[in-house]
Amino acid sequence: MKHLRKISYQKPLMLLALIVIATLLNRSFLSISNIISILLAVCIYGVMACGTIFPLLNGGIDLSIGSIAALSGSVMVLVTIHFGYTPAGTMMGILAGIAAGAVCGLINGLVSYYFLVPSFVVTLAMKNIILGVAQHITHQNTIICLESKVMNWIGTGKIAGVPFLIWSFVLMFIVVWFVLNRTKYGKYTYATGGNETATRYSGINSRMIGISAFVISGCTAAISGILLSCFNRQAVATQASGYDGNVLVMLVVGGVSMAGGEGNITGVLFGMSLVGIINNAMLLMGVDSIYQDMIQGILIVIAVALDYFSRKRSIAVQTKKMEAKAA
Amino acid sequence: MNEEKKLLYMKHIRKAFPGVLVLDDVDFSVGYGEVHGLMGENGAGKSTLIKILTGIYPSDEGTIEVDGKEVQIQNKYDAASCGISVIYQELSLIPTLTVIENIFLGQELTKGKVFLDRKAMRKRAQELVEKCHFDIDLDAAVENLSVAKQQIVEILKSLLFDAKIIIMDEPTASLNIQESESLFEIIRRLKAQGTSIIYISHRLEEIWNLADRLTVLRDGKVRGVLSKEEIEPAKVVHMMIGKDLQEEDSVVHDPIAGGSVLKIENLSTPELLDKITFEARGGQILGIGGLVGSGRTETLECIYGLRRYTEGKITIDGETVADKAGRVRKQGIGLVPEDRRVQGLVQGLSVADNIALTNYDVMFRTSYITPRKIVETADKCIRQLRIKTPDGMTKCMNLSGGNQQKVVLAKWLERDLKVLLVDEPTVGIDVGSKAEIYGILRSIADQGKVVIVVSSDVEELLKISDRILILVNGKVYDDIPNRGLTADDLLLAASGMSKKEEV
Amino acid sequence: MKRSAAKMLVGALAVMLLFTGCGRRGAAESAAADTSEAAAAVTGTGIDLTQEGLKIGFSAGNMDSNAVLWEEGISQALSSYPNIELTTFDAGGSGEKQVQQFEEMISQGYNAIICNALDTSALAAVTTEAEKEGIRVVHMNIGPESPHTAGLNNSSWNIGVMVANDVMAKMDSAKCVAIGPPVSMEAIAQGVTAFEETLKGKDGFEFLDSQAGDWTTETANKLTRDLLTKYNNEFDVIFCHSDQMAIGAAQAVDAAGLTGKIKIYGADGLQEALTYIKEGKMEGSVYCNGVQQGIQTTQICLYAMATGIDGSSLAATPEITAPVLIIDPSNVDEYLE
Amino acid sequence: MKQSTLRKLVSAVLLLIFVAIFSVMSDSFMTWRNVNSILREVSVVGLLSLGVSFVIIGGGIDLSTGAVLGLSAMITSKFVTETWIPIWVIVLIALLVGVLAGLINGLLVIKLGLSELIATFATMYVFRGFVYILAYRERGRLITKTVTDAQFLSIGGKIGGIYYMSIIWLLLIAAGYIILKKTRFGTYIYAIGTNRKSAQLSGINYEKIKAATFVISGVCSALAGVFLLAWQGSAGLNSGSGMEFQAIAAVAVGGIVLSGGRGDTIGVCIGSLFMIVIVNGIYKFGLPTEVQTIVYGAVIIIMSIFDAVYMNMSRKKLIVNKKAGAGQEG
Repeated sequence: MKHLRKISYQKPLMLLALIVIATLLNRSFLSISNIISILLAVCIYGVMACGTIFPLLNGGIDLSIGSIAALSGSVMVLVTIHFGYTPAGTMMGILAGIAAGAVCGLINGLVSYYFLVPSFVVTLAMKNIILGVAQHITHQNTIICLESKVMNWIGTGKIAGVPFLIWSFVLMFIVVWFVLNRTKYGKYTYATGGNETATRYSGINSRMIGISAFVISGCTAAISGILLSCFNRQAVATQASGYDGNVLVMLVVGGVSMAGGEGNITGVLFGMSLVGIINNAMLLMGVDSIYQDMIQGILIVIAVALDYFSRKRSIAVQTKKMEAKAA
Repeated sequence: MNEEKKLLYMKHIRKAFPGVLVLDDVDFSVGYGEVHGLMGENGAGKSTLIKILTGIYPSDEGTIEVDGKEVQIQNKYDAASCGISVIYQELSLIPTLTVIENIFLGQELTKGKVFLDRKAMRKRAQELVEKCHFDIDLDAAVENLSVAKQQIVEILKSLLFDAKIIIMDEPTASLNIQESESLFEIIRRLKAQGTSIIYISHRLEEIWNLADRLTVLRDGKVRGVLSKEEIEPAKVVHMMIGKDLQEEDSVVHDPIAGGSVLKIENLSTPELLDKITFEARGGQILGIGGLVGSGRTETLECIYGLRRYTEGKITIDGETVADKAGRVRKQGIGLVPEDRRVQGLVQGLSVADNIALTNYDVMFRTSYITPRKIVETADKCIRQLRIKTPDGMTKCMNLSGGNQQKVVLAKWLERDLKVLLVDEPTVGIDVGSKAEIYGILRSIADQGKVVIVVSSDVEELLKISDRILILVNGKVYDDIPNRGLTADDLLLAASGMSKKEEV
Repeated sequence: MKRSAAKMLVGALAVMLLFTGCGRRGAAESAAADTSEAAAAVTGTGIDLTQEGLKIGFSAGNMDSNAVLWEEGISQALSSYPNIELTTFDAGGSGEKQVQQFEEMISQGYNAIICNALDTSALAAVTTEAEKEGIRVVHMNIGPESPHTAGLNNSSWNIGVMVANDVMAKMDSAKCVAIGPPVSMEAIAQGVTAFEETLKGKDGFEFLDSQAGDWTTETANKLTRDLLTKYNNEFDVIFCHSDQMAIGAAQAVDAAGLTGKIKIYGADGLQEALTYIKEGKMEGSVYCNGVQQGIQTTQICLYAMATGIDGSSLAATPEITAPVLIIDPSNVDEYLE
Repeated sequence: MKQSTLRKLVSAVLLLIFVAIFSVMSDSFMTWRNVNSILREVSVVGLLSLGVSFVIIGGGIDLSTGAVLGLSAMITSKFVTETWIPIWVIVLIALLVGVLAGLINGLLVIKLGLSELIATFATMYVFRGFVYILAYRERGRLITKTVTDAQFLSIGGKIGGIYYMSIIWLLLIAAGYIILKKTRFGTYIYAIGTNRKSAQLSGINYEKIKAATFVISGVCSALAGVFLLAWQGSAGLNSGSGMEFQAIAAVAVGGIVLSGGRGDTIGVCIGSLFMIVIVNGIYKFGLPTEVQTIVYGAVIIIMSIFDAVYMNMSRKKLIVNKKAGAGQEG
């Protein structure tokens, strides 16, 4: 019995429209270098989104990913400098950074699930706490690190003309797609997000699924913080501060529902490219910086509303069919 | 059939959804102060008829007459103005508001249009409570009330705008025998005061001792209107499912040699259970009866590892049962929970995903899974249990009660279980599917597996169980084979007055 | 009487600053000493600087690397006054928070406030209130219009003008773009306007575009990549309002293989910018010795505290323009640690 | 004693304990001037909390309050400096802006089906964009101007030593309590907060009530904008940004459950005072700036953990005696 996976054509159409408008207004929009520039600008958001989809699918939210990225970036740079910029030192730095992210994620998870505090409040509070810790270890300075060859390669290295950062997003995307769609953990995540009680009654430790979701979100936030520090060849406590909002927008625009249990990682591709294209197109079209935030807000509304109407129509069709059969 | 004027007439009601005729020329009438039963399989058009009466759906054709006057009911307010009110199965109350606030929700008494007149509301509520001798604390928050008390709030709500007709949809579904008894008392009192009741239920004995008249629907047509004397079980069932339900003789099956054995020794929990000890053998269906709150569900939850127990030993074939749900499942113990909508299924996921949820460890050795195998397994179960669903990909929320329960059963049939615990298997399920579910449970038992069924439906217990365990207030009261037991034996035992004391 | 007092104060301070210049600390202390007698008679309500329990507050709009240098300078200047306690308030980029912190310092009876203002007009009321309470207020960078003790004016305006002049000195024609501060940091955005207006009308020079950054390196990098695409690499100068952003621009230009072809200017004179200048990836950075500025401001404060000048009674805030210079490949070794 | 009153009493006592600690630790805390400046500061964030608490009780959330505050401050500042319109008309216009902002949020949530979080996140960008568009321009550059109209600045003045703003805020807290507890509209807000279907089944116009909560939030944010302008004399370009999260944190600390249907404005009052007193108190100890952010976050978590554990414990107690109750009955 072949089952047709219903693909909604709204999202690709909207992207296409934007691309056409932008190209008409500035021929060089479609040039290879500009496309790579757009991808480079959003790929770090993408890496973060690949991790933060897990808490969202569990019906929670993670506002602390920006601060975690700053903390992990700083930890990585400090450890690298401590080990004298050697490649091994940088590896140690990267591991330390990811460990820091995992710890923050674990705290988010434990407090949300053992103390039943809404994850919005927990991660909002942790955002401040982690920012304070990051400022403390960097003494509010910018720590530069130009000599680490590994960092420079990660930050600016290219494979087949495409920066390594974009490849790291592609790799992360494939891994997360595989986990969500082709592993038990992925299925358990969707089940816990849809109905936590029913999952527990099916003998699955839904609390562990929830806590591990925050640990994954913490780790990917750490990885994106490290990539950012390699790209900038420096670390500062206020880097990636606005990231949690944009990543949330990309996920929701990509069809991930705030209530949990719904949405797929493929939606992030649409969310990322939409945000990336809007910002790039606005600059190429000479839109004054003053209006850029506002236009982004309006386009987010349009994208999410389109998604809502297409889903509403498909549900209406399905329920009619069921009603006819049942009644 | 006396032809004196009736309170409500629904004539030639016709309603069709694209491709299906849901109500075909239905006539339905309710007299003044009459309790009118309405029965029919899920999908017989029962709920659609009620939705037309309460203005949620417009009818394609047909007229509604209330108190002799023809009325147009487009929405809830028209229904309310005609004195029609509904108590749905999942009650529509606001948990964080108090009883009074809930009673007057949508119809508050106000001082000058804006401010609430709490004193006047309290007085009016007190009046209603006294009139019907309810025992309820008007200031308690509804979330802290038992289901029975919440139902009283719903009834008060209808009486508030002196409803002439109160429609009750499966009111006793989550009530124990005592609470059902007091509800019937209330219904009789309302009848005496001249309020008519439309009583929808699957439990024939309730209809039998309450209803003055009964309308039976099947496939959108009225199959007959019976007066009180004409209501007999076999006839009604025939009208409902169009064929006779073969009356299995309730033969008592003995445990099959070599079947698995579940032993529970003095299981106790701090708040309720007290040294529960019993044994269940493969091949037999052990029914557990008793009142709500007597500890039946808690016992199942302890066995399945969802609830901590301070002392007691549970073993399956000699091997002690773990206390974590995940490991218990691997030891071959499954639970069909009480509330299938909230505990049984993930409504947003498809039938295939739900069935696979408990079987990933069986279906796939590594953590890698393939959607193809999930869909294949689902199709197998759908065919095996004859689940009515277009395909495996349909979301569970679109299925009827009976089909959802079958999906929950399918979740466990895939595994080679040793023990299947079932909590209220057929609540809110039509008679046809009920019979199928009993068949499924029997076939599981016949394979030498232990089947334990908790049920508040005395008829059900008598029909399917080979041995019956009665719990009273967390203690094992009686453990008797189901030979020649009758409904009142169980009722007496459940309330702790067994025959032995009487003699 | 008031007008002359202001003139005298300005005279004294100017004299003091002539000696300090950039980098030579020693002269500053001696200059402060001989001018204090001349102005001591101004109001006579001065505080004895060795008195116990004196408090100075440093209100930073944003604890960025620049503010850290100022803080370093202030604490160095106070090293010879152990009895004076320094507290730093970070407004974290929020104008309201800075006002609240200002009121906090007033209510705690601080003796002097050194401030790097975010929203100048929002601080106008509290600055006057502080001065009335006898608290000496010195604004670094740009201060509110309401008169106060002193304003150390290395305002962004000068930075913009200086970079424009440097560009005109080194090149006979150039197309320029700028990456400015976030849209909401209007006070600091003067630099970009100054840069634009200095170039306007000069033949051969054209100001193409200005984009609002967010002080981060990665955003400046993205904006530069997009500007390169927009004008397909046909511009010669990028002026960034901070070294952080200049480094981002330099990295983007480097990645596009145009290093050397495009001159990149930053501001603040941070060490890593100097290394970029040394490597030829950046053309120059407007250097204002943060630590030195901190020291100068504190000395003006101490001087005002000692002489008890009531800032609010002055006709206008005495402006002290701290010398600012451009570090480019020619003098980078002098400042690179 | 009802569970919620007990809960509020406990957090009020905790607040007094902190106040006692701070006044002992530093003598400048308990001075009249400091208390007054705290009360004035609370009135701005407290107004945002009051507005957003209506939306939260109604089962939603509003991230655009900070931007609405900035927009209302900018519009008021432009009207005061550049037109002769009487002050009370200008304030009215500002409140109308708040109403409009609330309607837009309500429209997006109800008609376009956006989740509250994303709808108000998007409108936050849009309203902030309007602040930039309406800002003063000088030589093509945005600048801020000081408002010097004495009559307008009198709004920021004092009467009997207490600021008008604080008095008006406390009055609005009381008004909010009355609306929630004493009017039909208030009961409907609780109703839609917990169970949308039941509310609709009882004939409550879900959409009208939901839109009304957003309008209330918009009006409160607009009024907060007017107060901020009167207090600081200038409408900064990013004034109010970040305050929306402060307001939500204050509401959470005040014991109002984010899932809706519970809590009242007394909790909002205590929560807002709590946050400002803590922040103000931290300054007293002259802690380094990063420690301040850590303490701010820690307070939110500790209070919410206390709240969740308390709520859980009392619910467990209820279930146990409910079961016992049912047992006796059965």
